[in-house]
Amino acid sequence: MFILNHLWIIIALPLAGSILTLLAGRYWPKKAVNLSSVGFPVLAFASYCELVREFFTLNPAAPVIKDYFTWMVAGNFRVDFALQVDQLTIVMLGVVTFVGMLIHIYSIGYMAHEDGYYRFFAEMNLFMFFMSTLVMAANLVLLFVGWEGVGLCSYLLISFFFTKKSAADAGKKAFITTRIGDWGFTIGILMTFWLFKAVDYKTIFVKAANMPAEGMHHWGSLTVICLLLLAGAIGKSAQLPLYVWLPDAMEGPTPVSALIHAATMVTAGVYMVARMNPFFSRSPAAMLTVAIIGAVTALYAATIGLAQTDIKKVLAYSTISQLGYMFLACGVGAYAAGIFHLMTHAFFKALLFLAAGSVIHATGGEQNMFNMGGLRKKIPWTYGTMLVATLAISGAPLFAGFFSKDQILFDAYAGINANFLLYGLGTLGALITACYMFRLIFLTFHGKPRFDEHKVHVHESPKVMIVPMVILAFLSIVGGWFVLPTYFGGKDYFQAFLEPVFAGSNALARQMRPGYVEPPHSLEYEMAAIAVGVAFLGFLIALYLYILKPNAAKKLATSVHPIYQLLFRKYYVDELYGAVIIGPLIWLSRNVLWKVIDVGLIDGSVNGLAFLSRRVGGGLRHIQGGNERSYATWVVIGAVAVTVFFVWMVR
Amino acid sequence: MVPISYYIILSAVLFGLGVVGFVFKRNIITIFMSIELMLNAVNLAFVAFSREFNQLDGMIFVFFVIVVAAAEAAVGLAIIMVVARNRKSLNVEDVNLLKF
Amino acid sequence: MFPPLQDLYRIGPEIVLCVFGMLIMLIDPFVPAGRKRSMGWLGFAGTLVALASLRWAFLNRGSAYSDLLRMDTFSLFVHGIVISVAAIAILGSFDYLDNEKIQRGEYYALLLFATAGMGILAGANELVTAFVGLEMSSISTYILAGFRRTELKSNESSLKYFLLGSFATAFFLYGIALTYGATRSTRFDVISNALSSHAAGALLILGLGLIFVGLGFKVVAAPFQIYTPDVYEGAPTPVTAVLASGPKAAAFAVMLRIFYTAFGSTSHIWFWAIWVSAVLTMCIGNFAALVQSNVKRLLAYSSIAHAGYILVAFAAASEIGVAAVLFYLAAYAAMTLGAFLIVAYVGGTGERRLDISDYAGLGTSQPWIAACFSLFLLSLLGLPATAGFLGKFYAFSAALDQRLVWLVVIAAINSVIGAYYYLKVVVSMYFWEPNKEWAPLPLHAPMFIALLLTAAGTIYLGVLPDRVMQWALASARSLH
Amino acid sequence: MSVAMLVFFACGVMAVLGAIGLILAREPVHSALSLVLVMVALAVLYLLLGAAFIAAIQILVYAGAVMVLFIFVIMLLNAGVEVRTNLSRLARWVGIPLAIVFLVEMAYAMSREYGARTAMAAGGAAAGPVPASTQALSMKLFTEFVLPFELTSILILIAILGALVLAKKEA
Amino acid sequence: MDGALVQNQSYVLTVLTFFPLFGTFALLLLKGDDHLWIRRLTLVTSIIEFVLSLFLLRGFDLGNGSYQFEEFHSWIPSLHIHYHMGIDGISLFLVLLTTFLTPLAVLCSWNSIQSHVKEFFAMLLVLEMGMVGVFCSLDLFLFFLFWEVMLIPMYFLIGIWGHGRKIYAALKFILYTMLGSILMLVAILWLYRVAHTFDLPAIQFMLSHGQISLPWSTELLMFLAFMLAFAIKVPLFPLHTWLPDAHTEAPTAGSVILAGVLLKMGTYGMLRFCLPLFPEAARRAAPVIAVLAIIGIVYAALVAMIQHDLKRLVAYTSVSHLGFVVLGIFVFNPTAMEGAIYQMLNHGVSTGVLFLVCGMLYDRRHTYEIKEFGGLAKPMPILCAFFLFACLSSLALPMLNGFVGEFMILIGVFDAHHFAWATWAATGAILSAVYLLWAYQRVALEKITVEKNATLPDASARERVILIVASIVILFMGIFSPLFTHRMDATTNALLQQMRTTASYEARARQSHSPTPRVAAAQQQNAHQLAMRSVSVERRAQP
Repeated sequence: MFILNHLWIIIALPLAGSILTLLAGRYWPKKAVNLSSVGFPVLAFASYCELVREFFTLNPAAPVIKDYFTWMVAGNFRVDFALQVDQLTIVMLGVVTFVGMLIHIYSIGYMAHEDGYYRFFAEMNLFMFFMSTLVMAANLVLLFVGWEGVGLCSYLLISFFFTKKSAADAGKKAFITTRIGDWGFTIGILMTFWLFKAVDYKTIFVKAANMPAEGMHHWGSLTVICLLLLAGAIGKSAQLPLYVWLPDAMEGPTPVSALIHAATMVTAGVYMVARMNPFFSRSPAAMLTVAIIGAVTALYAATIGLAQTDIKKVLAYSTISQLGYMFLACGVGAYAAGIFHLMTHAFFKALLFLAAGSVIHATGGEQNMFNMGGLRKKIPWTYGTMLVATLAISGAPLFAGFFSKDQILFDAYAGINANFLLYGLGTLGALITACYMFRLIFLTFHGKPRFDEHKVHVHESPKVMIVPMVILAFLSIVGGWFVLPTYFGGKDYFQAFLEPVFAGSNALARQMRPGYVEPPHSLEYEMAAIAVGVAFLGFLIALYLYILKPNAAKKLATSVHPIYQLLFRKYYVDELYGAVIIGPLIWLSRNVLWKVIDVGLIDGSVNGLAFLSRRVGGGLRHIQGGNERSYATWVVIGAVAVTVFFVWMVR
Repeated sequence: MVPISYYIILSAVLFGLGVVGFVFKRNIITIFMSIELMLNAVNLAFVAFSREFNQLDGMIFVFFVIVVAAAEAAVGLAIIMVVARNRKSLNVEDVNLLKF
Repeated sequence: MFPPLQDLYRIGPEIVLCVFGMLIMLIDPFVPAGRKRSMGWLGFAGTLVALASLRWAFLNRGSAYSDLLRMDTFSLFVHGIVISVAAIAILGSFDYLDNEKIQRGEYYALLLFATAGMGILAGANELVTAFVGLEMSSISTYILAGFRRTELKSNESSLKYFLLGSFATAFFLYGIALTYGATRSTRFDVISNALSSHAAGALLILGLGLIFVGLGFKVVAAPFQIYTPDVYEGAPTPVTAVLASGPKAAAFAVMLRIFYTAFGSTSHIWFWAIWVSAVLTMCIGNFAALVQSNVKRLLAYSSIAHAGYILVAFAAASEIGVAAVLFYLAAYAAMTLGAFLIVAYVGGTGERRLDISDYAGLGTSQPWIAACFSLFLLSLLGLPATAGFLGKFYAFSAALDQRLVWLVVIAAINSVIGAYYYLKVVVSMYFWEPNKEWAPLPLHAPMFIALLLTAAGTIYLGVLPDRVMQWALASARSLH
Repeated sequence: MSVAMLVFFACGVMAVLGAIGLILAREPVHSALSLVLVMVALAVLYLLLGAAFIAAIQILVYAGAVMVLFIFVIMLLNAGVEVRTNLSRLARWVGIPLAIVFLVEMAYAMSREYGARTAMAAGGAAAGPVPASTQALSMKLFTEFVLPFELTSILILIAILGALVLAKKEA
Repeated sequence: MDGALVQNQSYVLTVLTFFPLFGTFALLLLKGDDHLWIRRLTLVTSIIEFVLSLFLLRGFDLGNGSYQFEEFHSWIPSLHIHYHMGIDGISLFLVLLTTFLTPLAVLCSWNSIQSHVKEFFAMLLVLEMGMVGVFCSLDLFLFFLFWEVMLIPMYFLIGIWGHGRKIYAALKFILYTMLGSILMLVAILWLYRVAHTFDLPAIQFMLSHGQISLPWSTELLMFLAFMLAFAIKVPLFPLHTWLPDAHTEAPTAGSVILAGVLLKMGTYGMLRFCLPLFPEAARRAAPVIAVLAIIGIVYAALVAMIQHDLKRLVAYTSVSHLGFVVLGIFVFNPTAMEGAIYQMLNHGVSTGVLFLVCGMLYDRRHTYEIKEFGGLAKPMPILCAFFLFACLSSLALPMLNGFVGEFMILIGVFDAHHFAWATWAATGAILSAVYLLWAYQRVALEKITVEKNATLPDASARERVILIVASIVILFMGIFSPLFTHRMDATTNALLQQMRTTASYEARARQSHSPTPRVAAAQQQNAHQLAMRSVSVERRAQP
């Protein structure tokens, strides 16, 4: 039980790697940097494996909590630096350490020629540290630590090429936008403490469990807390309306996009909602909000994905929409399904990004799909793996994505908090997903090359990049097979594994819906069939538009130009925010607060006072006119005044 | 038999006239004269009071006042002479180097 | 019949001062023009002896000359101030008089006589005696103000001082007359008895009013402060230093005696006069000083302002109030004397460098002088750990003790306004670029000692004020 | 209407007229002479009040010494006609009126306060137990008031010094 | 004999306070042009001072909520003024902060000060003496003395070694502050009139034992008088306009000290005087003050956002951050209060670093104009890294010091049921991210716009030492906060307890037609001795 007793090792390893690389990296040769910066994540993963082994041998019902030191204590407020491991953590930590490790390896090849090599790896390691802290935290505040920490790393890595203004802007945008969400998160934590006088999961969950569930229409403090926490989740997981930072985040190096903005960080929101399920499940209103936001985002982002030309942007929007599915899942109470999709998505979306990166790498930095095409032959490995990932995400049978998405849609349709409208949105989203993903494949790999083959000599990526992709591709296929048995009436191993975490919520949900009856088993197949059909339909559309009638797409774009523009310009949301929030705020600050109030009013009055008193002085000095007779007059004035006053006093 | 009050009122009037003169006159010497006038008014008051109280103190005071007045006159006139010599003018309103 | 010997001890300081004054007068004609400084040293010796004679005076405290004069702790305290002022002023005058080519024995003699007059003023227990003492000090200061005969400004200052001074004196005198008429006496105790037996009639109050006019003029209480800036600016700077510290202290002393001991029971009447006058004095002094660019004149205005602060303590009309006034007088004497002496020193021959801009860069060219001057200015400003602050502190607390909150608040705000112009001088000394044609002046021993003494006094009163405060309190007690 | 009364009024009126003359006269000499007039009138009043000695020194010191000094200076500086400049608006519009107000106020206050008192001053030396004889006066002066007396001597000394310092021609 | 009343006199604080003066005198002995030794001597002095101050930590008694290391001598008996020094959990760390920042200030002005070097460092040491004195003095008179005296060196630092409109800034700084403190002086005197002593513990004792009581109106007025002085110092909106000017024109060391320590004196004063002496007034005025503080947080952040002068920007951030502190103080909740005290320290360090970085940039380019910079991360990665680090600590990134204080404050505010306040204050966190990251981007990121920036040297060894030390402290305070807060617990609890008892006594006194101060004073003649005695008695009672 070594690791289980020394959980800190898991977070300490990447931290050590980060510090080491940061301090020594600039003086080391590349090899040494690789060793330290990739070695530590590998060790972390190794210790994770050991952890899993120990965890299964022990198989605890309650979370294993290790309390290290008191971080904050003041008055009745106390926060410990405490780590915990439970089933949910195991899953998340697996994704983080494993995918993280792979992407580190991949980066060796991908970043080979960038300067600031060591800086990149130091920051990546740091990210691993914070992400592990996030998922292993045993209380809200420590969770917040990881939460902000990954935000920081995302900021640093997005603006990795900081000499590019767009990159710097994107980094800042990412940090600030998520901060807006974190504002809600913070207040949520404050309120939690105010309500329960504690912030560690153990206590607050117990106390929350003793609280009655709140109604849909009369909200209690729990609902408020949930909505506030949700704000944080929305910011982190790029849901409506705070999703705007994620597409821009693609300014960062592709491995970053893969690790942070696809596999791990952006899913933190989902994790948090799942982690806080004892709260959420007691607040139908909050649940519904989560579900709606998820579903709408899923569809909304997908539509935008249709019209993007930048390969990474497409993936970014697809990430947003996939996260939407996860929220939808949590919203309808299918936390396990959400987490499941989170995991599978981590695999195939990471793979997609890595493959895209490989493509970009191959075409020498080209990102516009309309300048690609026909790469199929030249970079077969990339093509193959990416195809697998695409099939996975669009939900082709037996691929990982198929199972997870299917579960979500199933729960949305027939689950305990089923809602047909949400289901409809989700399904539509699935269709569009398939459509834009295959659009991406076709544009990139099929058809005629749309670039000058003499200038750009396309080449397959090195092994160090291919291998991780292959591994991920493998997982994108088999990653979902945990649930295979359910289709043959077997049990859902994944759900079963996570049961200890969500048991309370599920039970509560049941007693809140007494009349709920399990849907017939046959429904499974119908739903699956619909899902597959929808996905295939999407595939066909893409096929028609981009292979069979190569210029149909353009015609369509021109015929429904306004819509196309709307999608292409991402519904003008950035412009909207700029015009409605940022612009006015800056104008207000500069021209009203500073120029008028600060300089004009406050400081003006101060200086005015000084000026006034000098003027008074200037006036008073003229009493001293230098004329003796006037002086005599003053004496007489004084004499008269005094005498009159005195005589009056004695009267 | 003259009521003391008459004397006092007279002295008050003289004193007031002295004040008026001090403000009214321009010629430094005459301004100084009106000060002398005021002092005389004071003397009258002293004498009258001492008479009323059948005391001698008042008269002693008069004696002192006169001496002081003499001394003041000596110094004052000296000052006036210096000023007049350096300025070629006796009008007090011309003496306005120092102001504001 | 013949006054007892103690009486001579009790006016010992005055005797000493006058004797030395006359000595100077006698020896002066036989001293060659070049060696007149020796007269100054003689005068200085006189002040020292006078200070020493205070010891005997102290040992034989009591009333002298059929109670016309009182040598009590109060009087001793004021004596201490005025005589020290004279001593330091003499030290500070040597170089000045040499530069101005007016190094004459009469100067020192007059200074001593004036000081004697102030001493009388401090001890007087009877109005006419006070009047004579007042005249002694005033007349000699009239002359001293005009000591630079060839200088028009000096003449003018002397003339204005003389005319207005004697004008005010006439009021004072008429006030005495009326008081005499009302109470059949001019002795303070008799007056206070008369007042305690039956209420004050219009005549007496009128007299008090006129006395206030006369003394208000001497202590530069508004609206009788009017002459101050001109006179101070025109007079030779060392004389200005004396004017600002010595006569003011003496006048305040006699004012205290008259108002507290003689007219104590009418305080409800004169309180308001003092109150209004205090406010006016402070405001006029400070505001008008804001726009001054001539340092000498600026300090003149500041002295008006400080008279205002003293009046605040005066208005308290309590024992502590009296003590506060005395302490303030001592503190103010130290710092203002120092400040004016430095103005005299920097002014150079013919008082050419009086403008603030002339002080530019003094911090670099003559750091010690600048440091000294800043010390005095900051003390005038009322910075803690300096005499000025303790003075204000004591004065304000005395006033607050009588719940004069608003008066104190006004005074406090005024003191901040004052900060501006004092700092303006500091600014020019340290922050401005030194003006080129500045030649550092030689600093000779006497002036150096004078500055050292004043600076030491300023710091001493600021850091270890307790002993002096105890004295002041004892003096205040000795009034009743 | 007794003789004393007549004398008082005669002298009083003379004094007041003299004072007014002092103010109104443009020629300094005239002012000086009218001041002398006032002093003489006052001397008579002193006599009327039985203060012979005072009356004497009034004539000797004041009308004699002091006024002579004045006239001497006037002649020396041959002070011309007074020019009634009005550079000080304050003095013109406030000072003079207020001074007159002050005059009235004082006179009024005195009459008011003194209307009550009906003390009478006897004419000549006949009245009062304490005769204002020179001897008595000097007795008092040299015993009770010896200190101020001595001080006046210093004062004179100062005056001499002053005259010396200010008026002496540069060597 | 008063001295006997304080058990086991200690002289640590006196030594600590006046040690810098020795350095000053030693400096005066050196030749003016011997710059190197002047610097070395100053540095050594300040470091020794810091080491000395560390001994406070050893002797400090955690459980004791009252004053420690006390020293008590009679000074001006005729005014009941004493030389009374002592510290508690509040002032302990402020003293340490002062002694910690001074060496940094010395180091950062190592080369940047070239004229009047001797005077500069002398001033710096005098300043340190004043600051330590302010935090250590327990006698109102003594406190006021240090409070005012400290202005002068600062005034000269700005006026002589500043730049731009330095004279205007210096005058503005000193006049503003004096105007504030003069009314406090009046209030102090009034307090003396009531209590007949300037001794803070004695007055506190009398108040909390009902020996004296202030009528409500008086208490409010006095509270306001004190508050004005402190609010200007903090500075609390809308009294803050002196700060940007002073900061912008001051030399780096000046800004560091100004932001690091001087501003804290305002908040310190609130804790030390306003709350214990006038609890009722504080309680009733709290809403207004808190709202002002919150306005300050948001307003200053917005104004900071659009500054084009880097230093001015940082100056405005101080206003914003100290808004948090004031808010934390005026909810009277232990968590918030400790958070506030902690935040004082944090702000001192992190804003100090920000100003140090500004200074280093200024040394290289002689301007603070942001648009003059840009892309600096290329030529000077290390400097920019530390700059970013300071920004992060200042925008309250968890695990850095800023977060701990801010979060404690927010928790406390919310826990005291001031939901709206907490919510509004929390927006400060967003805005701080906005202005700091934007500023960082414009300075360090993007392309190099001014070509001479391309060749700027990176942080020198000296600068690295400064930055590393400070950054380590930032990190340390971010992780091991209990080491600090434990030492504050007793004091904060005692303070709040005292507020309650005092308030209750006054309430009782007011019900029973409270005696006017005059009477109250008369009732217990020489209340001072009495109080001191009883204070000492209860001290003996303590184990």
